[in-house]
Amino acid sequence: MTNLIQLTVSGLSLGILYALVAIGFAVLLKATGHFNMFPGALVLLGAYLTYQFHVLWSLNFVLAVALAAIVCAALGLAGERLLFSRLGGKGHRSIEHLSVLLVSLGLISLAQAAVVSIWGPLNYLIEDPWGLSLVRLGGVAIAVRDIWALGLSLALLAVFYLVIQHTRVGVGMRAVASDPEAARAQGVNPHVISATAWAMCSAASVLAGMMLATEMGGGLVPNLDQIAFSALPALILGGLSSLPGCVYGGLALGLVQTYAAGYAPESMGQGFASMLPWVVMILLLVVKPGGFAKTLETRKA
Amino acid sequence: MALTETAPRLRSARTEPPSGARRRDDSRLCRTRTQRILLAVAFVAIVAFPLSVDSAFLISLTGTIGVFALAALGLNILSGYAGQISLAQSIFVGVGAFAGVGLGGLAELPLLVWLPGSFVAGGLAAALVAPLTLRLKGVFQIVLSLALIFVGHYVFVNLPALTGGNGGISATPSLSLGFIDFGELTVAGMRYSYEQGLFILIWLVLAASMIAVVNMHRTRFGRALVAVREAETAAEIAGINAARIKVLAFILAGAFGGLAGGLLMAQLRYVQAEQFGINMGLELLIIVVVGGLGTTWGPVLGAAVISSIPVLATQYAEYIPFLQADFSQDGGIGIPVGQVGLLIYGLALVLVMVFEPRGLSHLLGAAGRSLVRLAGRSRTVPDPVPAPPTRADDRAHQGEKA
Amino acid sequence: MMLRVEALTLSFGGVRALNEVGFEVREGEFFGILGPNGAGKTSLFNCLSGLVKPAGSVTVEGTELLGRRPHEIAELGVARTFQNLGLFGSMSVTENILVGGHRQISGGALSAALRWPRTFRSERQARARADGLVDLLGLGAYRDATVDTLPYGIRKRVEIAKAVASGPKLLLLDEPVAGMNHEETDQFVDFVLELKDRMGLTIVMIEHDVPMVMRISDRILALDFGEVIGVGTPEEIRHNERFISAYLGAPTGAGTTAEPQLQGGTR
Amino acid sequence: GNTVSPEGAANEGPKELVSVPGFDAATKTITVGSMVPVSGIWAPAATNIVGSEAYFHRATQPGGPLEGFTVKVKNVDTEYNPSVAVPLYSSLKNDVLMFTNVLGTAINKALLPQLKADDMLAVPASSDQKLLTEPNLLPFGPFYGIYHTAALDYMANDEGKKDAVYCVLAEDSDFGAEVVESFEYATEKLGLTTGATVRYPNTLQDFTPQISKLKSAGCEVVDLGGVGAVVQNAAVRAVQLDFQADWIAGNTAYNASLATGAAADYIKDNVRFLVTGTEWGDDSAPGQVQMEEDIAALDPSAKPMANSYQTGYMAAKTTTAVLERAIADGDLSREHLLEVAASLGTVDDLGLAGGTFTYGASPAERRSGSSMSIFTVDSSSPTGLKLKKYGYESTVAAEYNESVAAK
Amino acid sequence: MSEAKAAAQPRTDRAGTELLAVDRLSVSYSGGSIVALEDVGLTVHEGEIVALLGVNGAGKTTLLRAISGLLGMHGGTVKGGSIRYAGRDITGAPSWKRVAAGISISLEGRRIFADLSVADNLRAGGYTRPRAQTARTMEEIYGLFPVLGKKRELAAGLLSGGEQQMLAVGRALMQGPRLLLLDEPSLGLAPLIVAQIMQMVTQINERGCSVLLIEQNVSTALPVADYAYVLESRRVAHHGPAAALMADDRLRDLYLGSAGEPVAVPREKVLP
Ligand SMILES: Nc1ncnc2c1ncn2[C@@H]1O[C@H](COP(=O)(O)OP(=O)(O)OP(=O)(O)O)[C@@H](O)[C@H]1O
Ligand SMILES: Nc1ncnc2c1ncn2[C@@H]1O[C@H](COP(=O)(O)OP(=O)(O)OP(=O)(O)O)[C@@H](O)[C@H]1O
Ligand SMILES: [Mg+2]
Ligand SMILES: [Mg+2]
Repeated sequence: MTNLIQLTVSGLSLGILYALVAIGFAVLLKATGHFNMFPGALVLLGAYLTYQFHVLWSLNFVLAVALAAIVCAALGLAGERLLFSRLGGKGHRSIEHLSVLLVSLGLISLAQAAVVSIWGPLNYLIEDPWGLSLVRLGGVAIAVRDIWALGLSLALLAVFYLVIQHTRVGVGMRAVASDPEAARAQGVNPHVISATAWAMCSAASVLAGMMLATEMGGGLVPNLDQIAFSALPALILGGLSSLPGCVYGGLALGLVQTYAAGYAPESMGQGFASMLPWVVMILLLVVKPGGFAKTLETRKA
Repeated sequence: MALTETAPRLRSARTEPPSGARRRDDSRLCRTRTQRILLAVAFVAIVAFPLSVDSAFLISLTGTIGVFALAALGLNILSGYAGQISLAQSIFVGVGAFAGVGLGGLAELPLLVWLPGSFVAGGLAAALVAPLTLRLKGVFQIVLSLALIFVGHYVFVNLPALTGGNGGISATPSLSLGFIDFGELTVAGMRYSYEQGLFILIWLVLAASMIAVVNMHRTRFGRALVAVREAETAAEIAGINAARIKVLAFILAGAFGGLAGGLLMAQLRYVQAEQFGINMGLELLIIVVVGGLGTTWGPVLGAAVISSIPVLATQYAEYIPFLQADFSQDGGIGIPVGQVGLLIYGLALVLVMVFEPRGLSHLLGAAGRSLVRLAGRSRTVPDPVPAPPTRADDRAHQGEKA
Repeated sequence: MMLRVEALTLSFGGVRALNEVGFEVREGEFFGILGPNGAGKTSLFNCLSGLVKPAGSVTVEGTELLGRRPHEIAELGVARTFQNLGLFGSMSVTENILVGGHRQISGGALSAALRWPRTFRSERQARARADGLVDLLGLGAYRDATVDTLPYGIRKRVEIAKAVASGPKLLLLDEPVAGMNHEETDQFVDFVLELKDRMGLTIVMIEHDVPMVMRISDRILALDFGEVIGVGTPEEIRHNERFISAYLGAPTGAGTTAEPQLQGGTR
Repeated sequence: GNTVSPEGAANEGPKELVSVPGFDAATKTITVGSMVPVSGIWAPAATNIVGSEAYFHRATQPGGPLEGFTVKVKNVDTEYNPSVAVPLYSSLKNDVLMFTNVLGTAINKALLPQLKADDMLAVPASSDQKLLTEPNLLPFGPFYGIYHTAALDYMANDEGKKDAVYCVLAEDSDFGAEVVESFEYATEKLGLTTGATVRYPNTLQDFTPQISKLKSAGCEVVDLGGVGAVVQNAAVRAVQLDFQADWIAGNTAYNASLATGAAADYIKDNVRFLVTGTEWGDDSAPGQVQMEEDIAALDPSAKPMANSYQTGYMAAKTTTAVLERAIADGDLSREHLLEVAASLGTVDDLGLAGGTFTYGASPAERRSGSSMSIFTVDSSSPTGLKLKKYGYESTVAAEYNESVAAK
Repeated sequence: MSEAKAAAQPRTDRAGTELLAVDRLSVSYSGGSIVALEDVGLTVHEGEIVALLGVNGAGKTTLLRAISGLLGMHGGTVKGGSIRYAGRDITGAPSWKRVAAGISISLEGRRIFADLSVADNLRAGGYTRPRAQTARTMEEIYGLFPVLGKKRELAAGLLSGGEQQMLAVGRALMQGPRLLLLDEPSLGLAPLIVAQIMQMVTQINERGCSVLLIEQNVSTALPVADYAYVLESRRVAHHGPAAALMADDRLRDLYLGSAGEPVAVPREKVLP
């Protein structure tokens, strides 16, 4: 029983980070209509920048994270203005999607290369304030870092939710994603929309990156961007662009993976636990091709 | 006022061709004599090239390019023509490679069995998963393809008898067709090494595959693929069974991937599950895109550039500024050579997508045409490649478009 | 009987887009459909072409269409155009028409890959037919132009050529002249009538251009709120009270000009 | 001389050497290839290039075994990717005499068919036992199983944990499988009580499920078969779950940040690292002092590193032993290099690689030493590793060495 | 009707002050290779309804794109001339500034946000206004097009073609515009709704909103318009008071299609 609770705690804390990364994707998808993998690079860069600011330049930890988030938002926005926004209108819509996907993957390559060139390939620690501090409840030990991860993520989500539901920006985002020209015709300033979207995306990604780079999270390694791929089932389980959906999806993903690692028998073969979320996702897609989101029917003619 | 005058200046460059000399027949393989001659030259070159270059490096590199071009050729059917994005082509390459290991390596069957076996295995694997992708679009499709990579990897490492598990497996398949053995080829008294013979085999297979794909693309099946990509409902209304067409595209993509896998296995003589992961899947997609989606030559051009860059960068690192050929922990400023591949993939992608989304194939085609024009030939040169997706000038009437 | 529709009912989550619709179209007829916006006209076409799953019965020359997939219906010789165009943007005009002729060409992937002579003969014949259509529609100047770059009016013509290319017996046209001016509309009428004669087509056409519909239709179906409010000759529909109030908003005089009354309706 | 060969070949210089690919007789320049993953997660291991260059530098100095020659090392970045490595190999093979330092099991396996086809000799920087008897490969140092059997022996006998419950935590890979195999051998031989065998995917970061399993199996000593940041990740969860056990880990699981993180105390108290050789600055092994001198001579700013320098150093030394013999024989052809490799006799490890490596008269007779050193992490040590015991000789490890080689 | 054929410069003897003044505007697409407008001049006075007529491809939509600042989205650029709105030069201003200044646009081809609900489409239409104000306008629009009110939570892409057109017009009204630009609002609408929209145009015009109305269907546009321009191959060919244009026989022949005289279609006797 304790074991189950312990695994649940661990699954949730992993899951919330998946959720954060998925939210980074979802916000961009909502605001631009394109599936952009660049948040993966922001996870990576956010963690390394935190290291740079906090460990190498000795800035206060919170300040370092905030600065990293700002730099990442600026990078994202620069990418949007210089690259992504120029990919539109160059052909069929599906080719536009492919362009954005591939350019963002190209940028992840660049980010990876840059990280190794600047900081080198060794493992580092970002000297986070939590270290190994624990809260023990009965037989269950919860890392303080996990509590913060959960709390900060939920707070961030609440803010995002308010912004999207209760400011005009939300409608503007969806309008731009649906039809950029028509959105402009309504007076939507796409620069404001993309700046907001990238700020949100960067906040979520950097928070996730920082949490992953803590000692409890596994430390700072040059392949942190891989989490971007691992979080994708969360995005799909949650139904692409709904923020609460991302949270459910992320938590479900974290739990499935952790339970599988904890309980799956050896006979399931090598790598079963890390593959299981993908199988769950495939099954879901077979049953409900639109994910668990409220699916909008589309009309064919 | 005649109907044809309603769009006055729109197409000023194009005039109604004289009724006698009109319309080109796109279904023909070679539209001009020049093209026919070029085709013949290409075949001679495939046989003559390996002997004329003495560099093992060049043979190995061009062999790799051929293999990747073949896998990309398959992916191009799916992503370029049918518009379905897949990062999972590497899995079918893997299936073909391991099928090759099983048939050609472990069972020691002849080339005529194991190579078609790789093709069939790739196609079968694709047929198995094709129904999954049918109902999915856009992001869902991309993510599903990622899922296939992970599931595929799981399957590979858990079939150690065939794949060697995580550790990989060696195989030395026969390259003999009975009357000729590409492994020890002798043509006109000249002896070819294993690598040289394999080069010929790879490029002959690639050439034959390209011709087959061109034939398909320019006829009913190819048009149907593109039509389904552009407007699925409209295509169905025209009598096209979209589901069938998509499954077929998937199977063909997998089969050519498998074929490439078989040849890769013959080239490396050692394959490992890890190789057929996301990196190769991405590389193949990048090849297709950088080369030019939905173009005939795109996969070859893309492979030539993308697959050779990391290798060339390492080979010639010392001559490239800012590169660190050697690694030591504080070896000064410089980009580690191994990162160059990543950097160039990234840059190539970004540049191509922003400046010429139609890819190298189009760039080269345009350059070629202007060269020909410079050479003073007034006859209009036909497009060397089937029309790639062009810019949508007017998306006005898209609303609920089928 | 070319087309027989019986008790056709289509609902979307409680809303009935079509309710017990029934009518018949005779072979060789030019059949017009009129009705206010949202009356269910396009939905009716969607039923006929297999895009939605209604209840009821639709038969073409005695063959039931409901339950068949769109491409199977196309195989039976039913072709349609879309209100908002269903063209393949990156393909040339000729290629679009060739796709339209899909069902008349033989050969699949394998036979094409192997350059099977029969397949390629069929290809060549299809191209000749497509060329004929291009000329017939005055699209010669645009033969190899990418459809996306064409003005709206030209695209509408390509859309029609594409539908005709399949050699249908029943042709469904959804607002073919919307966005065309009077002159182009006249040309369209000429063209479509000639085509009908030459190919022995049966045509069903949705259009809001009332005078035009009245002028060329043999019979007209009037729909409102998914229900049939009248079927008959143009003369009968012209005097159908329900049609007049639903569609034109006021009782009309003898003339029925294109000019709608400017006083607001109550719908 | 640094090399002791059966014939005791004197250092008299070459007789009538002719130019071959990779050797220029006019300038007496030898070119050897080196294939390392400069990029990717294996990049830290690529620092062994420094060790390799340091030894070649020494070897070509006056008095060195290759005096009068110049050795050029062509390093290329494999990215730890066989598809990259194979063409790179082809690009090098006509320019090099042989390969020194081919890093990584997968890369060695990928190159093996090519090496065979080309009669090429390579020194692998991988301790995979399957590479031991390949005629085209010339390994040095103990294979992974020896490390782990020695460690178990040490725990049971030297640290008095004979009655503890022993478990193994190994990654899902061939490497992990080798560790598990040696674990099973050693625990049986030593008559130890075993608990659980737990596996993990090598990308795993959160070890909660694995640690829970170990804990509930009542494990007291855990044999860790992994690479990369695994110790760190396992340790934080062990602390969280209050799992008090002794851990043993091989050289592949060490990284420099272990001594400084929040889990450093746990790691320091609970984890023993098995590495060959000795600690930085220590003179228990004669080679250590010499290697430090050589590195400083080449690059005074080089940072102390555990394990990787000595791997490169030993790879170069092994390469040099072959070259020296071949030069003495006056034949640098590939075929002859293979002949030399097949009957190299012994190569002294200077205390750096588990003892003198006996190559014998044929590949089947190859045996490494099985002398291990036990370390703990300590941030005050320059490399982060502090020596606990130098040169532990395990009988079980020696037996295991024999039993594997006999297969 | 001589003034209709006068130079492209508009006369100044119209009521009200100039709200929109397009002066010698030239526009080209695709980096200059396609010229779509040349030296076009047009004014809309405060309180006027101005009709803009012309055959397919004449450049009407292009002119509207230039006024609304959306040319860039289509690879078009202003090559010369200027656009003034309410006394300020807006030739290079971004579209959102123009909208904020009171120019509202209903685009050609509906361009509704297909995956947003009807209500969200309208909300997006009121993007530049405070929420409180838009709520009232929204109810007015539901009153004008009851069918939209009934389907306010439906995804807009599920509406019928005509309903979408109503939504597009309604969305443009959400702005509370000072100048309303309508591009073929009657496309695909039943005569009754066309009449209704025209009536609505006059109504909001009476409330002080100026309108620039592009129509293919001349007979619907001219009766409500005060003034009209006719574009013909990239230039203003005629302009004058709407009533005068209606009275011009020759113009009526050309654009109203008065008689059913069949035009020869070039065709060969090749049958599919
Ligand atoms: N994005 C574009 N790129 C290139 N040419 C264009 C583009 N948009 C319009 N054109 C061309 O500019 C000219 C004017 O087009 P415009 O759309 O303004 O005409 P219009 O008067 O609105 O016609 P319609 O009545 O068909 O809507 C046409 O020849 C058209 O083909
Ligand atoms: N998938 C759907 N879900 C909900 N309602 C739908 C759906 N498809 C159509 N409708 C509704 O059904 C009604 C009929 O639509 P339809 O497109 O058939 O009208 P129409 O007669 O073609 O109108 P128009 O002349 O405006 O094109 C409309 O009110 C539309 O909103
Ligand atoms: Mg309709
Ligand atoms: Mg227009």
